Amino acid sequence: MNKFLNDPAHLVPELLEGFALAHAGTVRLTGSRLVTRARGKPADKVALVTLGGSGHEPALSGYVGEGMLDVSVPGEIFAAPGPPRVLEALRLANRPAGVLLVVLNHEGDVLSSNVALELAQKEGLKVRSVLTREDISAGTRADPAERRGLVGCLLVFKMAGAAAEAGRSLEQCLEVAEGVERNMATLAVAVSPATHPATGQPISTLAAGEMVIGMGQHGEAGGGSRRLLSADETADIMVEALVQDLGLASGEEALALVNGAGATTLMEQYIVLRRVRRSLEERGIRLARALAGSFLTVQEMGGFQLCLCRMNRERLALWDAPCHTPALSIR
Amino acid sequence: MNKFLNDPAHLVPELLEGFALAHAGTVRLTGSRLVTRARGKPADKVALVTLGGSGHEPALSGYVGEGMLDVSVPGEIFAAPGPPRVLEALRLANRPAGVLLVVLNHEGDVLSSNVALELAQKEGLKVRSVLTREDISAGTRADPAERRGLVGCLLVFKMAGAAAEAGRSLEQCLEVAEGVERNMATLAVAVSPATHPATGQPISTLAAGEMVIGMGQHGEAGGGSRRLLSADETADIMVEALVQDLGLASGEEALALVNGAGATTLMEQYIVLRRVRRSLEERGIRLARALAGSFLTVQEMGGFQLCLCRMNRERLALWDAPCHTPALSIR
Amino acid sequence: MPRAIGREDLERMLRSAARQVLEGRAELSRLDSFGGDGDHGTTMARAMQSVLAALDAAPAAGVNDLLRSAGWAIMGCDGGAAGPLFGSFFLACAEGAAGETLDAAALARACEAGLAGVKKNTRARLGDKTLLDALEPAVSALRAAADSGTEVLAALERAAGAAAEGARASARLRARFGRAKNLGERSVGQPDPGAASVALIFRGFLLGGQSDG
Amino acid sequence: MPRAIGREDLERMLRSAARQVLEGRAELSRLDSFGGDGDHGTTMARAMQSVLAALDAAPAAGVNDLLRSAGWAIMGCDGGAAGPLFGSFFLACAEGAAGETLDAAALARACEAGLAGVKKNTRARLGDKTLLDALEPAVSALRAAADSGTEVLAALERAAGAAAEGARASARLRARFGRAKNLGERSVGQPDPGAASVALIFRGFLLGGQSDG
Ligand SMILES: Nc1ncnc2c1ncn2[C@@H]1O[C@H](COP(=O)(O)OP(=O)(O)O)[C@@H](O)[C@H]1O
Ligand SMILES: Nc1ncnc2c1ncn2[C@@H]1O[C@H](COP(=O)(O)OP(=O)(O)O)[C@@H](O)[C@H]1O
Ligand SMILES: [Mg+2]
Ligand SMILES: [Mg+2]
Ligand SMILES: [Mg+2]
Ligand SMILES: [Mg+2]
Repeated sequence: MNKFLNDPAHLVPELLEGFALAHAGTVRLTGSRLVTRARGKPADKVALVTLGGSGHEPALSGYVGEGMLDVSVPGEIFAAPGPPRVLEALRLANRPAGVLLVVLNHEGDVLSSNVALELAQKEGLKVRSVLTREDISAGTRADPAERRGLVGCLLVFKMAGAAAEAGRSLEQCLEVAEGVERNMATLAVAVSPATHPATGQPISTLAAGEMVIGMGQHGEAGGGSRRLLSADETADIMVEALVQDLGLASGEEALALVNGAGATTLMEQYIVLRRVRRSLEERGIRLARALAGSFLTVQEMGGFQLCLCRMNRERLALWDAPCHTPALSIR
Repeated sequence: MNKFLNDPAHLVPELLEGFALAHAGTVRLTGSRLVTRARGKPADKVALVTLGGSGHEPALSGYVGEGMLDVSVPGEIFAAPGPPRVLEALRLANRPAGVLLVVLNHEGDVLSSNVALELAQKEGLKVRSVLTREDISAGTRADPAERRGLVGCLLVFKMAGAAAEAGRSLEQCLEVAEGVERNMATLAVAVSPATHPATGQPISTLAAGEMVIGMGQHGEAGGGSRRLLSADETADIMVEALVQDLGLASGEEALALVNGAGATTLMEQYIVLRRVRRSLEERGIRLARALAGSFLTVQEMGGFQLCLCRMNRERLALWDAPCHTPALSIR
Repeated sequence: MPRAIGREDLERMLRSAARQVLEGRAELSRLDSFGGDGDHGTTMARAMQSVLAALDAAPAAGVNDLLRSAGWAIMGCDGGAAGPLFGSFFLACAEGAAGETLDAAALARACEAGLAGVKKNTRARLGDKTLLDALEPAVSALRAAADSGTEVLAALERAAGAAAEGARASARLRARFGRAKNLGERSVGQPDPGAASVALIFRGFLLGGQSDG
Repeated sequence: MPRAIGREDLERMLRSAARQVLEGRAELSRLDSFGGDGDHGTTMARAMQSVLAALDAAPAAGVNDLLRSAGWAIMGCDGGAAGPLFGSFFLACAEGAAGETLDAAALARACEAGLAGVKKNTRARLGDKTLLDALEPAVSALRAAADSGTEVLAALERAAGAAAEGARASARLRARFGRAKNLGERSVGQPDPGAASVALIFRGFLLGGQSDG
């Protein structure tokens, strides 16, 4: 394993220490390794909380800050935090305006959240939650239970975060979050494996010159390993699948987010994004907003996720509202 | 090669098209593939220009925007742009307040800049230039000709950019730039090779479990390939060499920048940064500002650069001034 | 050991279960590497170390206190999917454990409550190749033994046997929950790691119960 | 070909030099892969394609126009270190090329100016394992031939021979400029790619000069 690490048992506290250092003006650590804003938000505004395994930096704690999250609960490497720390985060965020918990659809996160939410309700905390499950490779819209939450969560953080910042009520923020969730879809492609930083073992295997669309999931939307295609061919296939899933029609407009998995360069992400626009335009869909970057990684995995979100006037305004977090700044 | 590419001959125009899309509010393309700000800066303020090969995204064009650069001239993959395009950029930026050209010490960049500067002078453009050469592995402070320009250029962009934004004169901006240049030092370490995106060939070779401090340069500051050390051991060695080179003494304060080369995760960068602070503090040096991220990459190379800069009150204020560019936002 | 499990007995049983899991951690991770992400041993080891630390830190007042403290320790270990499932088993056991000691019937009642607690947290059912495929047979065996008047240690022995057999048999199943579900048919052939953990835990209970402290 | 090089002759020579480099591009990249970044062939091919495009686009008025347009084409190709060096050679040649045609003496004068133009842009000197190790011998041979009254084509032949020999001999040198300098002693053994390009260019000049259009 060609990684700069110390004792694998201390990975998470060590990385959080550096994270807090690098973004001292924006975030701070508190309690049992919770990440919060350096400057809190008034209690008459809804707070946003999320949780998730570590090893995906800058996600998820990189989105704590003005205009997005209030608290994140980082778990162990690739393992959700347990219910007690999630409950601690909900208590920390609790306020008259209420708390919106954003949960990505992965077994551990869902289990922990459910237990924590039940306890929070018993304590009388004002909490609602939204589940993101926009991975089109792992289930249909009609039967979404198996659809995982991928990089789309960041659109929910951004737009629900802007609604919260604008002083909207908990129900309204939830409505925005659910609206984003319903109108987004993500597909992932992998070309080279990641190494588990604690065990040093590869997480998956991929031969040189091969790629997997749907990233090893059921394969409904592409199927198994196949010969590596060009950037344009790959983008075209992914756009087609996402447009189908979303039912995006000519005349509509969309936001596109290209998310590098780790080792896939920003250079490649830009090349892909360029084709995504063309591919959308060929279908009469306007690319209203575009993003490229390594926002939610899987260590040094090669590949990317493409997320499309149907935009309307309200969502555009929420997207354009300013935010300032370690991993995303809009102004 | 596990990369998403199309015809290698079109790499640079394709990546720039996507880059401009992803950062439409901040930058735009103009002339013969020059990157400029979407919203220009008043002509009574000094303009900053830089140049450099492509394939290092987000560098260098990622630092065009408010508070940093005005124009960047992206070259071919790993190859400096030719003098005509550099001259075109100087003409574009030219203004009563003058233009500061920041050049990284690499053969091609220096050759192109020298020719372009000579022509610019003949045309009567008001241009000054600064050469960054802070790689301590390739020469001593007394004989800096061979010291390459590494990620430290970004500190020059930031602080001279802030001086320009504040309305300081060309001479004053040059003085800031030279002050930063003199007070910074960088060392690089590599653990896994990059692939040249046009040829598909590895750029260097590195066995698993090996690392090279000084990244294959002469080796003055570490020498050849050696067994991979832990994050803490590596950070300690690098801090020691940089502190020596800079002559940083107890009681002084420094900015530390950890720059991922490509495949080295943000997780690792944070872990290293954490140790850098401890290592500096053991020497009585305060870590005044800290940064981690993949700011100047070499494709999917594994490794990182550590850059230290001696800070004083003026440089701290210039560092803290707001900036908003595709790859760095401070506010 | 008496005909009913007391506070001391239960603590010995929990420590023994932890030891079994810690010894089996490499094998558990190996099983998880077929369809999952290869960390089940690491996770369960972290969970069991949390249990041992909790036992060391605060002497529990009674059997349900002990179970509750073990449950919270597991819940709090950031254990991905396994943490909340095993944690809710022990927490729900605690709710179901009435009285100062547990005879076979009381133990069966507690474990039934534990099983119900797990089922509240997952849509997985028997045959879906999860920890339920060892846990449910173990609890059923306990209930049957208790109903036929079997002594608590003998009842535990049947439960441990049923858990081991359930874990072994899970190899033939097709995963429908947890990360391994993504493998589909290819998940057939290896036992489920979570079920293997259940077997180790019940084996630990038995060994801890049999030893005399 | 006459005893002096005219506009048409020079254009043929430039096109022939481009052809030589384009044919040799793989070998040039191979040579650059030892100590450099393996792109010298790609870069020189881009440079020469720019020259051909410039020749196609605008008919040059005279020999110095032709040289200037070739120089600017190379300058403009984003050619890393090699671009400005080869570009400044041709640009400075243009400055030094007086008159409508070039006899041996005029050609030597132009090339001397070109060499001086390159040297203005680099601190590298003879023996540092750069393109100078082929260029300087070629220009010296041209000067010697011109001084001894040799005819222009024969003078070019000596220059091409000296360039080839210089490139070959550069294998024995230790790189002190360009990326290969980082190799230190390990750079000994392979010819310098830039010197190899110079040899191909002079060989192209000769072949282009010998052919009758
Ligand atoms: N939804 C679920 N329902 C029941 N059991 C589950 C579920 N998800 C996972 N498991 C159990 O957890 C085990 C995997 O645990 P572990 O590897 O620690 O978690 P993770 O999948 O988060 O890495 C599986 O073998 C299975 O027994
Ligand atoms: N400073 C220099 N002075 C003289 N020649 C140089 C210098 N730097 C590079 N060269 C020449 O350029 C050649 C390498 O060209 P090329 O590979 O195209 O450039 P790069 O090094 O930018 O990739 C070397 O073989 C050498 O002949
Ligand atoms: Mg896991
Ligand atoms: Mg090059
Ligand atoms: Mg697992
Ligand atoms: Mg080269």
